[in-house]
Amino acid sequence: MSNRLQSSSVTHLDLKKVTLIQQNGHPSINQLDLRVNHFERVAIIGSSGSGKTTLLSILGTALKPSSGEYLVNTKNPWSLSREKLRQLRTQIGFIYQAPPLPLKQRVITSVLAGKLGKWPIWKSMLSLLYPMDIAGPQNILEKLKLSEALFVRCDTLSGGELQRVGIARVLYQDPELILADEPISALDPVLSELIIEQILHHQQKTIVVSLHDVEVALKWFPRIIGLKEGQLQFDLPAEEVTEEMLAALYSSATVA
Amino acid sequence: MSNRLQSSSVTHLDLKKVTLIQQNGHPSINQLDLRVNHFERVAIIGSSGSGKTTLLSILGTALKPSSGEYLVNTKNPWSLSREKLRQLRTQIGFIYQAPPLPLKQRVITSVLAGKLGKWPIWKSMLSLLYPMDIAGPQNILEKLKLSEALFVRCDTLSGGELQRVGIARVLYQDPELILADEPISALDPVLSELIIEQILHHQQKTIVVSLHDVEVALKWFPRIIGLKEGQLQFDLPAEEVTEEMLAALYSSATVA
Amino acid sequence: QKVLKVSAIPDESPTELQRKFTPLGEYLEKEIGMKVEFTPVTDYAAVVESLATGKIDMAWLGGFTFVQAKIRTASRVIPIIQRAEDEHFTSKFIVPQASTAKSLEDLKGKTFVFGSPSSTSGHLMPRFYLMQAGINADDDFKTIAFSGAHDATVAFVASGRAEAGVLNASVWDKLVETANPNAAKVKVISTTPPYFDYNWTVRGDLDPALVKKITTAFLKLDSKNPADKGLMDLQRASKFITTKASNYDSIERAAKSAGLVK
Amino acid sequence: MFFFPTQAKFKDPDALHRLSYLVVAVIILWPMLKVAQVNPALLFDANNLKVMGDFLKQFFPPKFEHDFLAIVFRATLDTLAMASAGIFISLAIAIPLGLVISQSMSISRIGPGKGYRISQSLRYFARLVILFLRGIPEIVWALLFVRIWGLGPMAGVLAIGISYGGMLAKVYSEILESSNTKVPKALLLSGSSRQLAFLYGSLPLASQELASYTVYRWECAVRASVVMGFVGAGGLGQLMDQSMKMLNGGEVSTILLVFLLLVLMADWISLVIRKQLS
Amino acid sequence: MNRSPQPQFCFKCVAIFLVIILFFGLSFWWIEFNLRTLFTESAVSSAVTFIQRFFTPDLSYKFILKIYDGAIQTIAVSLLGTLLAAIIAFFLALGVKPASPLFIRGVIRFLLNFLRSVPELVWASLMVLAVGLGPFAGVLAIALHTTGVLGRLFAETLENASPEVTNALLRNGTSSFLAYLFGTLPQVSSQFISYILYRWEMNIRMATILGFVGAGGLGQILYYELSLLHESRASTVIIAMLILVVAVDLLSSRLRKSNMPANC
Ligand SMILES: Nc1ncnc2c1ncn2[C@@H]1O[C@H](COP(=O)(O)OP(=O)(O)OP(=O)(O)O)[C@@H](O)[C@H]1O
Ligand SMILES: Nc1ncnc2c1ncn2[C@@H]1O[C@H](COP(=O)(O)OP(=O)(O)OP(=O)(O)O)[C@@H](O)[C@H]1O
Ligand SMILES: [Mg+2]
Ligand SMILES: [Mg+2]
Repeated sequence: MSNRLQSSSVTHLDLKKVTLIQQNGHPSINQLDLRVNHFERVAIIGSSGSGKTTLLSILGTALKPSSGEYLVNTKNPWSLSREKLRQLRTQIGFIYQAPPLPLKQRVITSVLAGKLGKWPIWKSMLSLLYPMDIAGPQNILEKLKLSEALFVRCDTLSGGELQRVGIARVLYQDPELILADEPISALDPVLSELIIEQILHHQQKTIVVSLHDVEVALKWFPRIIGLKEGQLQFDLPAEEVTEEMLAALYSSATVA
Repeated sequence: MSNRLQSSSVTHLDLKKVTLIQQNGHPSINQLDLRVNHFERVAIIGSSGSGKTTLLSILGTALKPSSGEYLVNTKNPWSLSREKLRQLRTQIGFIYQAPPLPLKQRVITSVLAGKLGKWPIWKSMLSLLYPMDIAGPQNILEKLKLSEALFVRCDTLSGGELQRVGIARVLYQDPELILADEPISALDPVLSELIIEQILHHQQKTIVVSLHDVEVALKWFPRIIGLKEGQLQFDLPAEEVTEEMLAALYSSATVA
Repeated sequence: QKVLKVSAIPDESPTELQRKFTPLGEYLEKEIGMKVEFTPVTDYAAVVESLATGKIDMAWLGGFTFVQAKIRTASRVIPIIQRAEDEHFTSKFIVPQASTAKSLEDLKGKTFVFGSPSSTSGHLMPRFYLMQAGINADDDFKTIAFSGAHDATVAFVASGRAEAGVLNASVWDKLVETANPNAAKVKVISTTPPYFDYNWTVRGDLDPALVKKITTAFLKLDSKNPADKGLMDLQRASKFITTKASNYDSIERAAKSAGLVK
Repeated sequence: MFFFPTQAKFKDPDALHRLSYLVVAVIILWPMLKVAQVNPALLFDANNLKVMGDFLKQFFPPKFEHDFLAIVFRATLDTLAMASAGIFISLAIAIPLGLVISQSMSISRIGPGKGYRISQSLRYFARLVILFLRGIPEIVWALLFVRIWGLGPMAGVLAIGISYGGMLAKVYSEILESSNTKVPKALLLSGSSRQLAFLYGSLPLASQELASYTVYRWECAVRASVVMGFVGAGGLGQLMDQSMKMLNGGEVSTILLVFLLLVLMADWISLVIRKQLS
Repeated sequence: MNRSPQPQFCFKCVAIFLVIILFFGLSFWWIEFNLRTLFTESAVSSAVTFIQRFFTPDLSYKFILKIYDGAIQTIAVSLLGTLLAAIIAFFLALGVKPASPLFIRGVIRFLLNFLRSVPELVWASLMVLAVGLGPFAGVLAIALHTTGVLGRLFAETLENASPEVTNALLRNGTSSFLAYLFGTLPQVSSQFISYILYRWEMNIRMATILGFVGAGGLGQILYYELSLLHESRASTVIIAMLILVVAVDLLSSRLRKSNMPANC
């Protein structure tokens, strides 16, 4: 087991001249070069439509680059065998802007689903009848201030609560790479801090997060990437990001 | 026509000891008293799960109070005739946290849908074949920096773009009362300001907005309502809201 | 072999067939000292198929079905018995009472209903004689349909679903005798010349001794004997006689010229 | 002018597209009306109305004689058993095949380039099998099986099982594809297997529709007994076939009532299942 | 938050599963289904010889021409019947939505159930009386039965559609019919289309069976040739049917995948 995990562990990510053309011809990511090192924490900022979600999807092997190369530990995930890629994916956790959960499902099942790739199949199947792990999800939901919701159906949750369930699933999955797309968009300021803290909690994880809240980004992330129209505008340590840079970054939105 | 609008216009809103018990027995709103005057601009803040969405839904006649009274211009909307209530609703615009749009619909149709309550039926039906008004939506999308998306399908939009389509629909609807539930949660700081500006643009509208971004709330709204566990924590002019009050407001989230 | 499996082409409804067969089966059981089992079938072709594959031992076939079975099994089926009536069988063309049609010629352009496509008296021979009268069934009728059984054909025409139809004389006579309400609503406008029809056929590899016993049992039936009379009336037979394959050569020729066999 | 604002900037780019669809539809449909000899006037033709009225009159009253009811009851049980057994076989065919051909849980779609060809061709092969199973009408299957295994329920059950298996597989996959595909996709992307992505992602979304469709198919299988009766597979259908041919209206209407009851029952079962699943 | 924190073992799931298994078991027992008889030597050999006979389809020009005519008629009958049904069902399904008055819902539900419970073959014999023998009767018979089927399928799909989208429209004063057109329909249109197309495919087969009772088309040819034991010709007809079904299947997946520049 530990052997298998090792073989598929995520150390560093490399994007080399990556372009992603959408089906309708729109280039969401354009000739992007990027390297994310092991255990690094990166925040992506940029105006609406700049390609943040798309970039994260490429990193998460959800979208295949139209051209250019994406390498995980020097290997192209798209040339891996089916089973190898599956194992790699168990080490990638994606937090969605709007969590794609079946609303009729109970919270605990939705959280447990994070471990489907790692559990033996019988355990996953049995969990549909009776949750095979209650303490684990309970624990994580507690940290996200949502422990009472454990056995509740997802459709009775508020917007922020639902978002936290999506986060809980990924924390429960316990991957080596966490990709989070605006994980705090529906949360109040205090909870936001708490959640960011939880996501960043494990030192042994590589974490890439897209954020609209620049302050939060600068406060918590040592490295900031500015995206504009699918291209890298800047890629700097948080200290070096200036007001002008931010103004220029978001300016397209007011000009276009 | 103008007569009809007048009869159903929204001047002021009154909540009297309103309680809303959810189907599973959870009280999302608890004994709330509130008055919103004509043309007033109100921001609701509060931690996740405090009942902001529920309160807005009650104001928007989407949820019926379990007890207490809700009055629009001194009339209880739930005692109106079906047709009267429909007419009243054409004057209420609701901006959702996650815009409930059919993803396969084109943006223009989604925006046009804002006027369905006001247009004669033949015009609405024809719009399915050929949009009966193109300039109007075009105009509004332009203001929201989204004019290129006019004829695009909603499922090709980014999170922030989709949120703006939801806003465009309500602006196109041009109601007298706008209720917005975290309208800027998926938007970058610059766009956020722009959108808030657009929502507040018409002086002749009553506007109630729920927000997580306290700074934006304090900056743009003269009146701030703090909600906590379904109850009114404070209801003050923006100038009078202090740091301590905010700390207390969000504290539940860290304690509960 | 302990059971003799028997079937019949479904030219009438299965319940009717079952009713007709029960006394005959009992009689045969007694005569040949062996259990006789009747399997009703609703598809003509299935009888041929079952006979060919040995699923049944003996079947009541129409002339055309016999020809089909003969071709399918390369002449390894043997016709043994037929009714005296089957030597000069006819079909009757019917129209509703109110119809103005008087001859076959008048049926052109009308909707027409046959029995089953595999029926001798309900399809093959009428088609053949229509051809002789200069009417091509496929082209000269507005629509043709297949009712599936002779009594159903009468029902089709009586109810107005079709403007004309054809069925075998034996069933027609029975319907008239029993004062069937449908029969009262139609009238006969034409009758075909006589031809050979139904017979009892056994599969070729059946024990000859058994075949002999069966043949004798049939031949022994006598309508003057009151015990046999009921049974024979049900079969609408005055007398059973032996038959041979060559009796059906003319039907085979008719089928060939009508394009029903290749 | 009013319909089509002329300013270039304000033109609906899809309008032409849609217009062409409309034109093509008319071009196809017009001759179809001719071929099918559609003539609504016939419906109101006095003579036809009378003929039909006479026919309908025969249906009343339904025949409720004790003997006949006993036969009908026995036939109903036969039909129910045949339909259920057929559905069981078709489920055994449809569930695996439906999962195989459904794109919404296709790993190769989101997943590695390698193996894409293989799984894609596997999918095409499965589609082909399904097409073949359902492309041949159940009555042809039935006739075929009758000739192979002889008369009796066996042929009917197998015919229903095979042709419905093909249909269910297709419909299952379409239901799965038209529900929210992001949910199972998210699971696949976190490394879960296809089967689990189905159980945890797609099933909760589509379970109601899948269940109600299955019940509906079962109901169809009950009705298919009419078709099966045609080849002598027994059951209600065969009774109906005989009564119909003999124009025995009372019997037909009794049998129709039984069908109606069975349909209502299926509807009710479906409702209960959907309630349970929601 | 007051919630009931209980991990429940899903006894219901197990119970339901057992009931279903029992039900199927009983069915197999009742019809005396025996797997062994399926694979007896004689069955297998007769299956083989029987199927072999189908392997030389009759491709003579004259017969193909006849099949072509039959196929066109089958397409016409099934397509028109299905379209007619789809249009009627579309409106009837509207009436069954939970929001409409109980009485109307009841009446429509019963109507749909009734239409559907009468098999096509029975409708066909009725329609033959109404409009005479021929394809038009087939169109009507298919339309009547299919209306019942599609009405039900549509209604259930509507129930499953997310109410949020529609409610959003109702809440800004849209009438319920328009909310259906603009909110619900785009969500379910692909499911509707796939049901209609799938039903069309079924009706092609049904038109075939109707052919057995005189509605013309491929079915009548098939019935005729099968009865006359002309397997080679029957196999040509079967191939033609397969081609039709493949065509509809392709069309169906094309339509579902295309962006349907509709407002849907
Ligand atoms: N349909 C429902 N059934 C039961 N409980 C519900 C339902 N909808 C909401 N709740 C509960 O009511 C409370 C208030 O919900 P509401 O959606 O109003 O919160 P909110 O203030 O909008 O939160 P957020 O900022 O997270 O969107 C929450 O605790 C939520 O779990
Ligand atoms: N499936 C798609 N087809 C076509 N264009 C798309 C598709 N998905 C996204 N786009 C376009 O690609 C661009 C980038 O989209 P993306 O979702 O990455 O933006 P984003 O930075 O995440 O924006 P937001 O902050 O609004 O979520 C947008 O202009 C969007 O319209
Ligand atoms: Mg995004
Ligand atoms: Mg909310």
